[in-house]
Parts: sequence; structure tokens; C-alpha cells
Amino acid sequence: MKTPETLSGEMMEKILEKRSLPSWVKKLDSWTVYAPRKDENERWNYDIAGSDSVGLDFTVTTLPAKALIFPQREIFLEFLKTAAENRETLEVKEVLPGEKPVVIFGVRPCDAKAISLLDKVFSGDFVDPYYWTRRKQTILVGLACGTPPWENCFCLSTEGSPHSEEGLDILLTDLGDRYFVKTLTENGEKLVNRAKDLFKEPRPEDKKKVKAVHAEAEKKIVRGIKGVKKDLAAKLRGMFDSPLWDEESMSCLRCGICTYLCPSCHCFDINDEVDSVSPLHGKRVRTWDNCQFPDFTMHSSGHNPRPDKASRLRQRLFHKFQYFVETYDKIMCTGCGRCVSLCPVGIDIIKVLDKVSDHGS
Amino acid sequence: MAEEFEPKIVAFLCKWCSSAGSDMAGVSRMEYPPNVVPIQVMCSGSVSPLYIFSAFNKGADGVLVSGCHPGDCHYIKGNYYARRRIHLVKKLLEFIGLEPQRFQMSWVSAAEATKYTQVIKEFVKELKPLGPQTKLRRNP
Amino acid sequence: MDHNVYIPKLAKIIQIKEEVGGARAIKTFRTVFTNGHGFDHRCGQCAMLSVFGKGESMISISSSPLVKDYLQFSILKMGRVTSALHEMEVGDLIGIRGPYGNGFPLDRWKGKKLLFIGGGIGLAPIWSVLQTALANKGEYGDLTLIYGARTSKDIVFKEELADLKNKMTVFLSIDVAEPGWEEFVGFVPQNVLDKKPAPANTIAITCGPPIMIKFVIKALKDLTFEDQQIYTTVENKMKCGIGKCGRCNIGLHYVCKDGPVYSWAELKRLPQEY
Amino acid sequence: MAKIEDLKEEARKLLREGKIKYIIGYGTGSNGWMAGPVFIKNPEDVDKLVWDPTCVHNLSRFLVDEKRRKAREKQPDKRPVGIFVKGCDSRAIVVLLQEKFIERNDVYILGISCENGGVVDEHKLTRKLKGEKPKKIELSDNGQFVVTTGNGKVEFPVGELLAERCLECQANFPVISDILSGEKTKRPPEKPFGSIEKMERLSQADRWRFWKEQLNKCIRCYACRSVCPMCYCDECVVDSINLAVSADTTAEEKANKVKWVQRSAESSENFVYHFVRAIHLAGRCIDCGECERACPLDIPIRFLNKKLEKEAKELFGYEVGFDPAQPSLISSFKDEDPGDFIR
Repeated sequence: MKTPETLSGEMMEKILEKRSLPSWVKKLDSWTVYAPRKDENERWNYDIAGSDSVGLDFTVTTLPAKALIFPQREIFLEFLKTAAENRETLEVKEVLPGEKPVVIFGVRPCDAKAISLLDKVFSGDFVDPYYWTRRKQTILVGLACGTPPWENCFCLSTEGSPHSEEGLDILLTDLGDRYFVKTLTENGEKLVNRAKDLFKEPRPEDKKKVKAVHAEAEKKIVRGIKGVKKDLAAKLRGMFDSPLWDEESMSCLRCGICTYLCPSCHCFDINDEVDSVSPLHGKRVRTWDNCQFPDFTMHSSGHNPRPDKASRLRQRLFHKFQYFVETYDKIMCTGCGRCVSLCPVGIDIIKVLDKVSDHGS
Repeated sequence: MAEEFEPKIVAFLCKWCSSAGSDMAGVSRMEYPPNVVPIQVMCSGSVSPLYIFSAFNKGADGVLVSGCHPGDCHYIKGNYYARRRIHLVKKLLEFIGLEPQRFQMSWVSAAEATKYTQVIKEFVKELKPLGPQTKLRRNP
Repeated sequence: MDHNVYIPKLAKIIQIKEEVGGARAIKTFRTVFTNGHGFDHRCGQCAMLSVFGKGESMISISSSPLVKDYLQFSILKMGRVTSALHEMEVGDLIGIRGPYGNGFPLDRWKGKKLLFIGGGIGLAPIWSVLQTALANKGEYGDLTLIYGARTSKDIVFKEELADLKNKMTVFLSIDVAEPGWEEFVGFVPQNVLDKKPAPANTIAITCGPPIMIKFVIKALKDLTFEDQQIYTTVENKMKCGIGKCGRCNIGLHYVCKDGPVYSWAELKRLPQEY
Repeated sequence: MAKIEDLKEEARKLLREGKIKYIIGYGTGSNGWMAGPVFIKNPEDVDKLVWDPTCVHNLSRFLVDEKRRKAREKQPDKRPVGIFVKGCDSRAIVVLLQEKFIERNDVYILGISCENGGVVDEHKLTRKLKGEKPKKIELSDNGQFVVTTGNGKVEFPVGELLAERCLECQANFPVISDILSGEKTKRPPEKPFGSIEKMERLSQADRWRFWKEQLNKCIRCYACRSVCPMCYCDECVVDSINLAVSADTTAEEKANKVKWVQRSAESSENFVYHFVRAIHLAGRCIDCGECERACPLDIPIRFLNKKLEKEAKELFGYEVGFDPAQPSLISSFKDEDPGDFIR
């Protein structure tokens, strides 16, 4: 940002009238602002927010905020082969995402917490430059859940909550005609400073009301996993060869809904896309991939370590509730409920995990 | 004078009739627009809809499938199968809003060199006002 | 952001040797990085080779780290990328990124006898550690190689194996008898049982098709080798090579980053999904 | 009234006598008010079977999995599989029989007639209930949908909640079955292709703008292909990744497989994928509507198949899924097929 602002860095609490939200968005002109927009089928998805139509009375976006930071398609590099005086030259050009500061409004706490999980995956001893170029330019403005978007929410079972702050720069809580604004990072503070005059100091009853709204939201969550993180991981370790996976995956259709729409799933494929053959010109592109497709692990010899649906359902649960737990001590699931609600045949990981907890006891 | 738009046409020509017809046109030094990229196929019945969609995907401004007149097919029934399949492809492409002129089918026998040049001339004339095909094209 | 892990360095092919012809063709490539900056590697590490327009393929580096002036890859023609490599000529440019994987812990094997057991293209990952051990022979016990292939035509490094015979013990085998073949006839695991290597103070390293590895390990166990004396490489499908894309994930490990070299003691505890 | 009880009785008998391997039916779902597929192996579990207007799935899709599983087993159990089918699902079985994908004695068909009901459209119901969560839905005797929600029951005329495919349904009761429950009510739709006629009347520019925006949303999760009983190819020509590789597939075959479509979900690639799928379903799609229901982005891909179904009927007089002996649309022709569009 142009002028170096002095940022206190501590957490600020403000009040923003709902009707001033569009003018706040209008002030954020040096960012591309995304907000949920409803399509004709009552489904919500992020779209560039026209400053007049910004509204946050949405339930949950079908595609999580992950899709704006880890997009379905990411160009890695461009290659061009030119024949110059009988010698072939091959030029390989890195293509990093451009300079595009982004603010995403209406990020549910479960989606934001999932992004903090992705931050772990894409760092470590090999840092992913494409993810981080976008991640560093993205500011997440969360909206705490008043009522759970659908009855399959289970964030309380994955060490999260309808008002968790992990991964967010600002957390808004809907108090009816106003938002309780809580800045959590310097980026959050920067956004509030950009339209200081719109924000007011919170009254004591606002603070009380926020706690009430948060507590109320927690009580409304009806579904949850019986097992606790450590016990589930231990139970799963002993159930690799259990018949449970075959029974529960009988109706699986091997599609990509549960993983593409999962806010924490990050598996991908890398392919070359050829635009012209001679002279050879094309791009190396990353696209989403997922462990439920049959050929995800197939060797070019045809040997496939995970040949059937049972082994693939097992992989989805083991990776999220055992491998990731034993590597990062965090569950790679934030209980957003998308895979449970949108699976065409109703495979329900809450039910499967409860069967894991009941196994052998 | 602004460079006039020259449409690129991918034409699937049946080897026994239409391709022979186009050879005849060439041998007889007939004048006709050079916009066609001919692809010789064994029979119009062997033209898979995937080839047609792929041609548009790769930037063709127009696609032509040309085979033998009903009854002339070297394999007896190939062109009858093609007639049904290509008709469905044409209806599908129109349904999603592609300009109907961009996808044509014709019967051209080995002797009809003049008809072949006529079909191409008309096709080019119809495509010119439409400009380049950008709808289904893969953007580089 | 420092160097982008996904961008390969350009390398020129300086030599191509056809090891095996026919449908299961194997060629050995020697490559040199074009604008100087390459990378050093350890025995048993791999590199992601890029044929632009076709894709990438993880191939083990078969030259020893002591060889500085080229990187050597022996490649079995298997799919899209490897077939494209087989059509390349000397002077063509490819992309190489790496080195990836943990490699063989050679320095932990000082003073031990080394028993190499390879099958078909499996000799390629073994070759880098074998050549390195051979180069400082004094630091290790005696070296033995048991290597087999389907037919005599399918044997790789034919010339190198010939002169290797007067430097260390080499037992070869082919699956089916051929006229003029005096050595062992049968599968590699049977050859191992036939030769009965003694497990005392020995490390066994085996690479080859998964089915062969399974029976070689069984044979070694029958010969009372301990789990931590047996090492192998896991050849899972790999795409990113840096433990992110999920393909080669077994248990807590990403084979491309935490493997591909495992002792049987470690591999036994991982889920049997490879 | 179609009574599930008599079908359950039959199911228990079949399982007890070991006449069938297992039963593919509908059971109460755990992730909401929709029913879900269940697989019943032993007679005591038959009580799990339900029948109500949320049984939307086309269970004949699981006959494809059954065939794949049998192909992998060394000594496959050749007994038939029991399967619950509605009118539309039964037509899918007719097409699978027509294409010799399954044999008649592979399946024991327990048919249920929708009579003057059908299945509900999820969106229509949630829109009507304005946020209220439905608990249970039944078809009443006088042809109303009775929806029980948190606070009491509310009734809706059938037409307001029915899925589009049911409004245009051509087979209220199964056309093929071993046992049938419910009346064979004939209720021909007044406008069998009403939904797409509206689309056809749009201008070419509007149609393009609609389809460009819709197919741009596609993330290629392949749910539409996975849920479709007709999409049973082991290797999909338009999927550049999946390859039916066996031990003797040569390197050339793998190397030379043409990448017709890139894996990126760019709209140009999505168009080719959805076009090829629509053409491959011409004369085979029986409009069970599952592709559109499964799509997480609600892309109206059913329209593409419905359009080709309409053309097949109007141009070639071809009707899908009523006669297993009928030749397929694409590999048959008539001398009088229209050719006026040919120059």
C-alpha cells in the first residue's frame, strides 16, 4: 500500500452500521473485493462485489474461499521452442500470479481455519510460491455464524467454532442492524483505518450481545463427531483393514465433489497444455485433483495401490483424521459440512467417524 | 485497406467422393477460396462429433463434413449414419448459441468438382460477416 | 520468494546409449545443465525430468555423486513422458528439477558388506550407490551384486557388468533358459536363495518390480536377514516431487520426499499401500 | 397406493431363499431429509428400506459398479441383484439391456409406481419453506405432498414441488419389473419438452450468454458423469487423465492417447466435455435428472440431454428406454431421415 501507515498491531473492536458496509467496500479501492453473491438457485459463491450490492446475509458459499487462493487452474510456466539457425532454443518462463491485492468478505470461520491448514501444507521445507503469492495479497474478512448454514455443520467437533478467529484478519459478528468488528491482524487494521469515519466505538451492551450471539450459535449446532482428535487418530490407526470402509463406500460414485468443495483439500495435478505443436508453445498448469478419482495413484504400469472405493474412502478419512493429526497435531477438517450435505449419495463422514469410535468398544 | 477477415474452415472430406471431388476441382484448375483445411476421412460416417467440437475448440471458424450422396457410399450405410449424427451435432451447437452458419454438411460426389467449389465459395461468403469464431475457441 | 521449486533447470542430453531394444526399451541418458548451475545429489536420490509439451516423470539418478560432469538416467519406455524421452536425440534440451528423496544412507554402512539385488530397470537406482561404494572400496566389506532380467537382451549396463565382474562378485540370471547362457536361470528371488548370502554384518539393497521386491524380502528373511538390514525403494506415482500433491502419500509419509528409500523395518510399519 | 410393504415382503423372501445377492434400495439418509441408496444383504435389514418422494436417486447406476466388481472377482457370485426402480430408473435398465451391458437375469427388478406423485426438487422445497427445515415428506391419498417441518405439517399441490423431470415424465410406473407395487397410472405430461422450449425461443445471443455463464461455473468434478448409469465406459475419451491400463498396454498406446480436452476447467474445455457427454447420451439418456441434481454448482446440464431427446423424437421418431430390442439411435438410420440441412 502506498503510504506507510503506523499500525498498532493490537486487536481493535469497533461497530459498523450494516448500511455503511457498501461505503466501506467503496473505500477499499486499492483491493479487488470479493463477496458472496446468490445465483438463481439460491446457491452462494464469491464474486467481485459491486460496491452497491454488497450484502452479507448469506448462508455458506458452495466453493470455499480456498478457491480464490488455491484456484482450480494455476499456470506454472510457459515454454516456447524456436528453431534459430539450425539450433533449437528452448525458453522456459516462470509465470507467477500477478500483483492483485484481494479482500474477501463473508468468509466463514471454518473456511478461514482451513486456509490456515493450507498455509501449513504449502510451506515447510518446500515453499509453494504460487500459493503464497496469492495468499500474501489476500485479506480475509470473516463473518461469524449466527445460525449454522445447514444442519450438517460440525465445527465444534474439529477444534473450531462458529466464531473462531484462526486464519482471519477481521471477524464480523452480526448484531442485527450493525456488525461488531474485531480486527485480528495488521491487515485487518489497515482495512478499518481506510474508512475510519464509518466505525464507531462499541457500547458495553454491544460487547455483551456479541458474546450472547456467539454462545447462541454454538447451541444451535446439532451435529458432531463422538470421538476426540487423539482417540480418533489412534482408533483409525488400528482399522486399516476393517470391513467398515467397504460397507460405507458401497454407494460412492467416485466423483470429486467431497474433495473439490472441501476447504482444506489441496491435492493437485500438473499437466502440460500445448497451444501449438510447431513451434512448440504451451504452458505447464496445475489443476485440482483428488484421491477419490480411480486413477489418482495408478502407476503407468497399471498397478494401482488404491484400486477400489473402499481404499479411497479410507484414504480421505485417514489423511484428515490420522495422518495430518499425527503430523501437525491438527485435524485436516473444519466441520463445514459441505461434503456431508453435497454428496449426491449422502455419504456422511460424521456417521462413518462415529462408527470408527464405536468400533470394537 | 484493413486486412479482410479470412475464415479458416476445417473440412472433413470423405475419401471416396468429396475428397476426390476436391481433387477433380484442383486438377481442372478451378478457382475457389483457399480457406479450407481438408482432412480426408474414410467415410463421413467415421467423423466423430469429438472431431467437430475439437476443431472449434482449436479455433476453426467453420467446419464442414462432406460425404457421398445417399446410395453412393462405398460402405453402403456410412453416410446415412453420418446424416443422423451430424444433424444432432448441428442442433446441439445451435441450441447453445453458436452461429448455425459455422457448421455445414454437404453431399459432393467424385464427379461434382463444380459443386465442391460452389459449396466452399458459399461457405466462405457466409462466414466472412461473422468474423472469427471466439465462442468455443481455447484462448491461448 | 527464493528459487521456485516447480521451475526445472534446462539440461542438454550429451549421450544416449540404448541398453535394451524392443517394446520394453531402456536407454541411458547423460545430461549436462546448460547455463552452469546444476545440483549435487546423494546416492539413490531422484530428479523430475521435464519433456515440455508432454509432462514430467520422476527418475532415479543412476550416476554416482562422485561423477561431477554429468547426471545419468536409465529410463524404461513406459508412458507419455518416457516415450518422448526415448525419441530424443543427443543435443536435445530437457528440464530437470531436484534432487528429491532421502537417498541411501551410505555413510551409516561403513565397514559393512553390501549385497545389491536388482531386477530389470531396478539396477538403475542401485547403480549410483554401487559405483560410489566401489570407488571407496576400502571403507566397506566385500560387495556382491545379484541381478536378473527377463532375457539376456533385457540386461542393462551389459559392458559395465562385464568389467564389474573382476572388481566384485556378480551373479546374473535370466528368467528362461537361453542357448549359451551358463549362469543361473530363474527369477531373482530364487537366485538369492541359491547363492545363500550370509546375513552377518551385511546390508541388502533391492530394487526392481514390486512383485520381485516382495519375494526378495521374503527370501532374505528366510536367510535370517534382520528387517533393518534390508533396504528398498518404493516406486509410487509421483507428480510434484516435494510432498504436496498427495499422490505418493502412504501413512504419514510422502514417498517422493520422505522416501523412496526405506528399510524393511520402516516400510513394514507403513500402511501396505504401494 | 404404492405400498413398500409388499415389496419388502418379497425382498425378505428373496434374501432368505438366497435367490439374490443383495438388494439396492432406498434408506433414510443421515445427512438431511433426503433418502439415500442402501445395500441390504440380510433379511433382517429389509426394514431399513423406505419409499417416499425424496427417493430421487437412479439406483441402476450401481449395476455398473456390480458389473465392475464381478469382473474383478475370481469366482463371481452370478446370482441376480435386487433393485428398487421408479418409472424413469426402469427405462435406464431397458437401455442397459438394449446395449447388452447387463443380462436380464443379472437383475431382479422391484418396481414402484409414482402414480400421480413423483420426486421433489430440493430447491423448490427449500424455497417454499423459506428456511424451515423439512423433516418428512409423504404423498397423501388425494395427491398432495404433506411436508412435516419443525412446527407441524403443511400441504403443497404436487405440481409445485415436483422435480422438472417428473413434470415431463413419460413413465409414471416401471416399464419393466419382476414385481410391481402401485397402479399403472397413465399421466402423459401436457408439455413433454416444456422446459427446453422456453430456452429454444430465446435469441441466439441470449442462449449463448446463458450457456457461457453456466458452463463457466463447471469445476470438472465429474459428478454428472459419475452419477449417470449410461456413463459406464472404463476410459472416458474426453478425460485426458483416466486410462484403462492393463499389463499388456504398450507404451505407445499410453503415449499416443490423444488429449482432446485439457484438464483445466476453462470454459472452452468444459464445452467440449459437456458436448461430447451430451452426444454420447443421445438416444440413451432417459432423463432421470440425476446429473443436474448432483451438480454442486447447479448447472442445468439436463437441458443438453433433453434437447437431443427432443430432436431424436421429432427428427427420427426415436423414443428412449421402452424397448430393449430396439437398435440404438446413433447406430441405426431410416431412409427418410431428414436431410434438408445438407447442401
